Amino acid sequence: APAKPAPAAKPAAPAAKAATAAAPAAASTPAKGGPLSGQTVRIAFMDPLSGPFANVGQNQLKSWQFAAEQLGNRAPSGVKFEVVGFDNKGSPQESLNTLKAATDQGFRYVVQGNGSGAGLAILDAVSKYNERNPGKELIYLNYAAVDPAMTNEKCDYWHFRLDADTSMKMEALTTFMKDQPQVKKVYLLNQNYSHGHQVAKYFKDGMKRKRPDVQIAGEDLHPIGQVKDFSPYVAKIKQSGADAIVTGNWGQDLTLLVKAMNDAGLKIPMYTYYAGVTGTPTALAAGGDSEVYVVAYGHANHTGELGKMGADFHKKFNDDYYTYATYNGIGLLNAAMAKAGSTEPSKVAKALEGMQVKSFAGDVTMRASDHQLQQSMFITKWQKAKKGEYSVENTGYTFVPIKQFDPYVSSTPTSCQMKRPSGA
Amino acid sequence: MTAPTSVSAARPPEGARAPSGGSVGANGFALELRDLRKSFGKTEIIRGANLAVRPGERVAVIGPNGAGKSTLFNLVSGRFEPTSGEVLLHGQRINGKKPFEINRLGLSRSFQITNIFPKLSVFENLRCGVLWSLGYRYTFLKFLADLDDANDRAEELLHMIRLDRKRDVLAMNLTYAEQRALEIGITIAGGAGVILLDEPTAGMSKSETKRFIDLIKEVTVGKTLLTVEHDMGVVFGLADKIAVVVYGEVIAFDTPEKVRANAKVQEAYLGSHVADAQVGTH
Amino acid sequence: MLKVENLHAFYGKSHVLHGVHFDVNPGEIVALLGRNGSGRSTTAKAIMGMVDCTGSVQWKGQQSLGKKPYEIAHLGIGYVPENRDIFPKLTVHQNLQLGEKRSGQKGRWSFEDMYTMFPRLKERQHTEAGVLSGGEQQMLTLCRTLMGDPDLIIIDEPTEGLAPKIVELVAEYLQRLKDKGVSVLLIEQKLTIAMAISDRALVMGHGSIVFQGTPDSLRADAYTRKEWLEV
Amino acid sequence: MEFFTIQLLNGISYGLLLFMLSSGLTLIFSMMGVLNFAHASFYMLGAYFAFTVAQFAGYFPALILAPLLVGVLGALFERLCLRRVHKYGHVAELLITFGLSFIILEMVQLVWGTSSVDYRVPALLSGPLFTLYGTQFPMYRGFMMLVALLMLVVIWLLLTRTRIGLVIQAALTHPETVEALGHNVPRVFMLVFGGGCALAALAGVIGGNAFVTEPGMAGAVGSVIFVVVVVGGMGSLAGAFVASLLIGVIQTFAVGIDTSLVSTLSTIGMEVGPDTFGYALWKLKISQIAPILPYLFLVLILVFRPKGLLGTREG
Amino acid sequence: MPVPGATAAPIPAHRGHGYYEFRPLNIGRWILWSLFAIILGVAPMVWTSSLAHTMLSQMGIAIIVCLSYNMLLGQGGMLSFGHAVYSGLGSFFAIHALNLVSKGQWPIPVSLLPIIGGLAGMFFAVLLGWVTTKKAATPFAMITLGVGELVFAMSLMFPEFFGGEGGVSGNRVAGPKPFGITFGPQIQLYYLIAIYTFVCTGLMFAFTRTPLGRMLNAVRDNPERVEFVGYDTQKVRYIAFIIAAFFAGISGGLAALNFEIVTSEVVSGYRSGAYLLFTFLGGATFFFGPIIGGVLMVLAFVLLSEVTKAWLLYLGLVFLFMVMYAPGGIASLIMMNLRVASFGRLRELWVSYLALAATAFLALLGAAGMIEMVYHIKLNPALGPELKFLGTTLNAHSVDSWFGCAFVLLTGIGLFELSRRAFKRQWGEIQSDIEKEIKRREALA
Ligand SMILES: Nc1ncnc2c1ncn2[C@@H]1O[C@H](COP(=O)(O)OP(=O)(O)OP(=O)(O)O)[C@@H](O)[C@H]1O
Ligand SMILES: Nc1ncnc2c1ncn2[C@@H]1O[C@H](COP(=O)(O)OP(=O)(O)OP(=O)(O)O)[C@@H](O)[C@H]1O
Ligand SMILES: [Mg+2]
Ligand SMILES: [Mg+2]
Repeated sequence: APAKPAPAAKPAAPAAKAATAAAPAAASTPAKGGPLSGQTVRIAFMDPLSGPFANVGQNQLKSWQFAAEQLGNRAPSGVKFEVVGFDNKGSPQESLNTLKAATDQGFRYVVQGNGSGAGLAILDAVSKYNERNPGKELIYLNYAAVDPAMTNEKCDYWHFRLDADTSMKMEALTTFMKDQPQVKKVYLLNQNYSHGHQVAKYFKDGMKRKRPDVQIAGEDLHPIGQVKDFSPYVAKIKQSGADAIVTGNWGQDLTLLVKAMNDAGLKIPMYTYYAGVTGTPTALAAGGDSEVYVVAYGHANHTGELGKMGADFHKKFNDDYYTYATYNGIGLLNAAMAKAGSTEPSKVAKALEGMQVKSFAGDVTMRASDHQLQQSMFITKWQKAKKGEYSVENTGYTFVPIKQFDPYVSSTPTSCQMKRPSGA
Repeated sequence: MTAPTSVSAARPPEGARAPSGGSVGANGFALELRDLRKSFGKTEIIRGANLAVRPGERVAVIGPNGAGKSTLFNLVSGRFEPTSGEVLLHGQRINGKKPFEINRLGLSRSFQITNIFPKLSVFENLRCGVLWSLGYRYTFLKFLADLDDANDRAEELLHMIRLDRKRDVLAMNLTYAEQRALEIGITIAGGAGVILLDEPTAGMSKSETKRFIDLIKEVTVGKTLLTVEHDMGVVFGLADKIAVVVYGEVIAFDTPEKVRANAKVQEAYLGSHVADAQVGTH
Repeated sequence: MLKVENLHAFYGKSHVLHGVHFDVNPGEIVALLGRNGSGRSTTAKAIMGMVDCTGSVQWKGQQSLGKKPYEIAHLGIGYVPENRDIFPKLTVHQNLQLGEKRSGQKGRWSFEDMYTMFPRLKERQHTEAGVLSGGEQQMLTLCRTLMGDPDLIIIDEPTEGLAPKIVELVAEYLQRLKDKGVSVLLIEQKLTIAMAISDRALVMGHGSIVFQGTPDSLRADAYTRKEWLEV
Repeated sequence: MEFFTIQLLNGISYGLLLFMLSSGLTLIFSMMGVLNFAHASFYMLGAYFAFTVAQFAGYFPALILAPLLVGVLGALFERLCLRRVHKYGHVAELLITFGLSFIILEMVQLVWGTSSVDYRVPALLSGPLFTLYGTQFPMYRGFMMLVALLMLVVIWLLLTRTRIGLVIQAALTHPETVEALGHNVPRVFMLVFGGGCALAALAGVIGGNAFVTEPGMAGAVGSVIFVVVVVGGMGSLAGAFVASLLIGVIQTFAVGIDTSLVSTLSTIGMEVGPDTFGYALWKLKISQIAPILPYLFLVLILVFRPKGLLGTREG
Repeated sequence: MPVPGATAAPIPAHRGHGYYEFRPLNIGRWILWSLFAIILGVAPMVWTSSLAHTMLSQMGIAIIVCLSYNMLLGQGGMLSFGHAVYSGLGSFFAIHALNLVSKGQWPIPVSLLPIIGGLAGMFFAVLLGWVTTKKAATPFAMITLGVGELVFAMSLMFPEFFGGEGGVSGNRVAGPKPFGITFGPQIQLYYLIAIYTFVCTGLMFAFTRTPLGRMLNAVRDNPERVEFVGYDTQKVRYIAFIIAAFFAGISGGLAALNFEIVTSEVVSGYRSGAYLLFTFLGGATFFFGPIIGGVLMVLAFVLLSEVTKAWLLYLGLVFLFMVMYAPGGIASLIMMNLRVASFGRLRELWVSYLALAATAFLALLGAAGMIEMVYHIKLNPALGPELKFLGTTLNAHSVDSWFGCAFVLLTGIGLFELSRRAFKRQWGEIQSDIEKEIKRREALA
């Protein structure tokens, strides 16, 4: 069913405004230019820019714009990137509207990350759009939506994930925990929705394989965002005799939990996914010392180019640069465009498959079978920042890496049966 | 979605309007109270009331303030449930029934404090009163405009209560007297055979009261009527019989002449000279 | 004591009072009569500052027009509204409490006085006023205003819905008020009682005063009675 | 026993916390009939104001100043906006507070940013108050409970020792008549609304650092405080108090109950397996729905007792 | 209840049973409905971008759901905080049905799926409605709040049915394709939605003229009296609740087709809140108010948020001022002016309107300029102080820009106040003239 070509009747109001974001690239940029020099690729960023999750979205938009400015316009392709924010309010349905707005304005690249709900909606819509509008394909770069489904049963050719999915993170985490002999009884506390279910499931799977002796002292699922007081859970955890907690909680469901544990004086390690997200470190710091570990594909104390970018970002925005996927995202696009010799998404997508580039922690590869980036994982620990360490959110605390795993460690199999467009 | 049709509840309006006063119970009474009692908390307000009204009778209920007249009406019309005793409508026991069930059995009432549909027009107010009795129930598969019988009946009522000119005025914009008239209109709209009116003329001037009494007489021809009144002019002008309620009991039920002569009533209620004076001015 | 001059009142755009003049002297009962809709209640509301109006209302030599109702109440004018605005969710006693302008103030009247005046209210002291019978509510409104210890009390149709015997009682009590030095502006429908207890009668028609005089002169004035009172 | 005692303590302290959050709402909702959807926003304002004041003057001055400031803002809002719409009825009142909550949220984000702020419990009040079976009971929690009780006493005195409560309730039905009896009704309304907002702010000052001070904090307590007020019964302070404690205790104990309908059914010999229709529902454990039990409670109470636990009217 | 065209026509003197009346207002009604149909038909040809098409589709959906919400709020006086439960469950059932159709297990044409949504909404209303409608007023509002919260929480807990975070997606290109209509292209779907919108609007309007519709108004105004004219108020509310849920479900089903994905947000409290806010904004006292509300809802969520980051602030302010100055919503403003027009007095007002509009625009311009500058400083400090605002460039750090905006704002406010006073006087005069005229006509009648 051929769709009517949509003449963009509506003027692109917000596009112009944010486009100015890409100021001339910093002087430090190495190796300027490339074969596609002079071309500009406009990327539509779709995440909540208003409402309760605006803080995260705003930070991530700045990160993308910053990365585009710092890493664009240089070798190998020389393409200049422009990132424009669209406010999807965190809602899947609104994401579809912003997607329409973006396509009307001629955007061909979409980035999104904040929430798998919106992510799956975009994945699905992009797929349908590309099917119904051949020649005008879109590419969706997912930098943080971690539902494994997106690279498994629901995988799609036009979707590329830069973050590591829940199962990969859990692979890294369980590998780490297996070597912690003091961990014998683990309590699983998660939000009662798909992400929480997955964290619990992959943990149990992983531990059964790696340390069958570890007991599950207890398992709880609580409604997301509804718990104001975690002390009953803490009492339950204490009663269970657990010596570690694993949780995929984020936002106030995480900070309130940590606070409640501090209050009750329950000092057992917590293994988390999302202690580093905007706002959470501040809340953690206000709650006092606690033993919190985070599993992620990056950490606050990188050195080298990324470390410098973090420092510059902080200087410029007085905010933390923690969406390191932007670094890989721009890097991958840049390389793929050079390889394809074009900025045309259909060609770039093909080039992206199996693409390997240098990243801040070794090489990363975009696995062709499911479009999941294979990358190193880190376990970091929340503690007071020593001199020279990065003070996260100006709290005086930092996440220090205590373990790095090579990409193969966290690599998980995929059930993806990728449908590639003919000719790709 | 239409409610199940229970045949017994559907009353043909013509029949109801015919001067029969509703059907007659087994024992020949339209409305009967047997040792009716009602307590609120510890206080017993109605203490064994007995009353038997024949079809077509016009009864005035009088009594001191707080004697329980309105409460009696509330018990009969289903607003409250009796603590004990019996209420019989056409010989059928109705205690504990819901107001709408009692209404469907042919009893309708007005309120001491005006109780109409303020944001509907006068005509709509009346039509609301008519609908159920014509069997339209909860239907949403027919247009109001097509219900000829309901519309005609509402028009007729409109004319009866002399509000033709105010047909499309919102009820809340009517004057007090007009609202009282509308109150009566809604009460008689359903064609019930037994009508209870609670102080229908309160707040009206002499001349208006007079007009109003005529109106009530006219619209309740052939029906059983019970009305609470403090205005002796009205009482004696309207009633065939008077029931005197004192402290939750019916202490007398007789013709006006006999009641007026009753010493107990005089003492409890009338307070000799005011009563005379009022009756005199009428 | 109360001097009303050239009072005009409006409900939005509709002009209801057209230049009302009258006065009330200390210790006097003045009856304000008239047909339905002649503007008597509006006059009372205008004095209380509850409707838009122009003209002059002097109370104890002071201009009270333009003041807020609660300020006027504090000057010593009490008002009993016509539609028994009792507070339905409060108990009888609480209703009376609200009548006091300051809680626990000592005035001419105490709770006990009220309860002896209408024993019925004492019985129902702790019930919600909303369930009171019509007549009981009427008694309550009267008492509630008295609790504020006014020097002038404006009563709008106090006998409506009262049994004949209670009507007599109210008449009696109004006279007692007068003995205690309270002036009364009585708005009434029931001519008999109004004429019996008032010192002076005013008749209103179409928003202005069309007759002023003693009850006797009113009784004698057949024209006014026919034209303006329709008796 | 140990578990029971600790959970009871947790339950009671959470209940008191709920009461603290909702006391201002009880005042406004019960007295004025206004469903103040911006209540939680005033709570948030209190926390942010306290955060800022505490930076300059310390925590304890903030404890006084922030509620005062917010109270004044609330009174102003009543004076300038709410009062005008009173005559249009409850829905209009509700919607205007809805609008206000948007505005406050945006303002807060403009002034303090979209992220959380570092508002900490003062050193004096941090640390454990006592230790029970090896579990600490934090001092700040004790402080919260104390304040909640103080709020209860103050509101109770306000309502019983003054006639403010009577005046307002009377004014709900007949404002003109109340004025004619000599009461300055508009001022009382303004004071009560301001007072309710100040109470919300006080809860914010105390809750802000106990929890997290962030723009989402208003939304987080948003509807549960309505549950407290409604379950307790409109117009009943005691009801709100009882409801708070009840909800606190029930919810806390529910967390500890890991039975589900499946296990109950199997004890009576009915086998429910993954293929049974609605298995997802049957296998739900009580502990999993603990935090949403208040809503269930709300629905049940309203169905069986629309007046609420100790309420006197239906709204 | 005063619906356009419902206002009284003089009753013909002879009312027979023949009903061969010529009621002039029926023509008006024909015109209105034809206009509505034409607008629905022509709109996508005027606004042609794909965003516009999806927005128009969403408007149709929003119109249905707001109208259905208003059955409760405006006509029945029931303030619901949980209407999204019914539209949302309708969405879920419709999308599951769609997937069955896709798999070839259900031989239903896609165009009828919204009805499945409607039936699902209805089913849950039958189930939950009886307890919900037991009482009106606050207990009703709070039960809907509670049920809404419960259903939303459940929707996240049961990925089996609700699809977890990603929701349930489907492909609307499924089943038989009569006349080559696949509903793949948005425009085809738009016309399906337009037809549903037209029919549902018609049906809901028809409902207001039925006995049940009228009794629902009566229940809103005075439930007690309703009991004494033979009706069970709870049953009236209950049936109306079910019908409203049916239409809500239809709109949910259409939304499922439009987005081809349904996530738990569709049953959330935010949704229900949005229905309430925009129904009110459009005008709950008039039948057509929610139509305006639905259109505004889509405009606000989709467009306003794209135009400015401060959109929530603007939305809050709009509500504040609307509730204060036009509590009857936009519909009431329209009706007030229509009334003036019907007395031939609208022409006198246009100068005032022009003045009001111009000055209000000025004030708004100033205010918006300042708001945008504040947001710019706050959100984009790194982008430098300059921002584009309606074609001009403002500098958030320069006194000039601030002074300029403040000047524009203050001038605007000052002039607005002047013209408002003049307008108010004029309006008052016209109104009192109209009152007099009405009285005069009444006297003649
Ligand atoms: N729901 C109730 N709860 C408690 N007491 C009640 C209730 N309803 C009525 N009463 C009391 O019952 C008594 C009788 O009231 P009722 O209204 O029947 O009197 P009435 O005879 O109509 O008097 P009136 O002529 O003054 O209207 C009153 O004292 C009243 O306070
Ligand atoms: N709130 C109002 N808005 C508009 N007009 C009103 C209002 N109240 C009263 N009126 C009109 O003002 C006129 C005088 O009314 P008022 O109530 O003063 O009369 P009254 O002499 O007290 O009569 P009643 O015997 O009915 O109490 C009447 O024509 C009435 O219709
Ligand atoms: Mg009575
Ligand atoms: Mg009067």
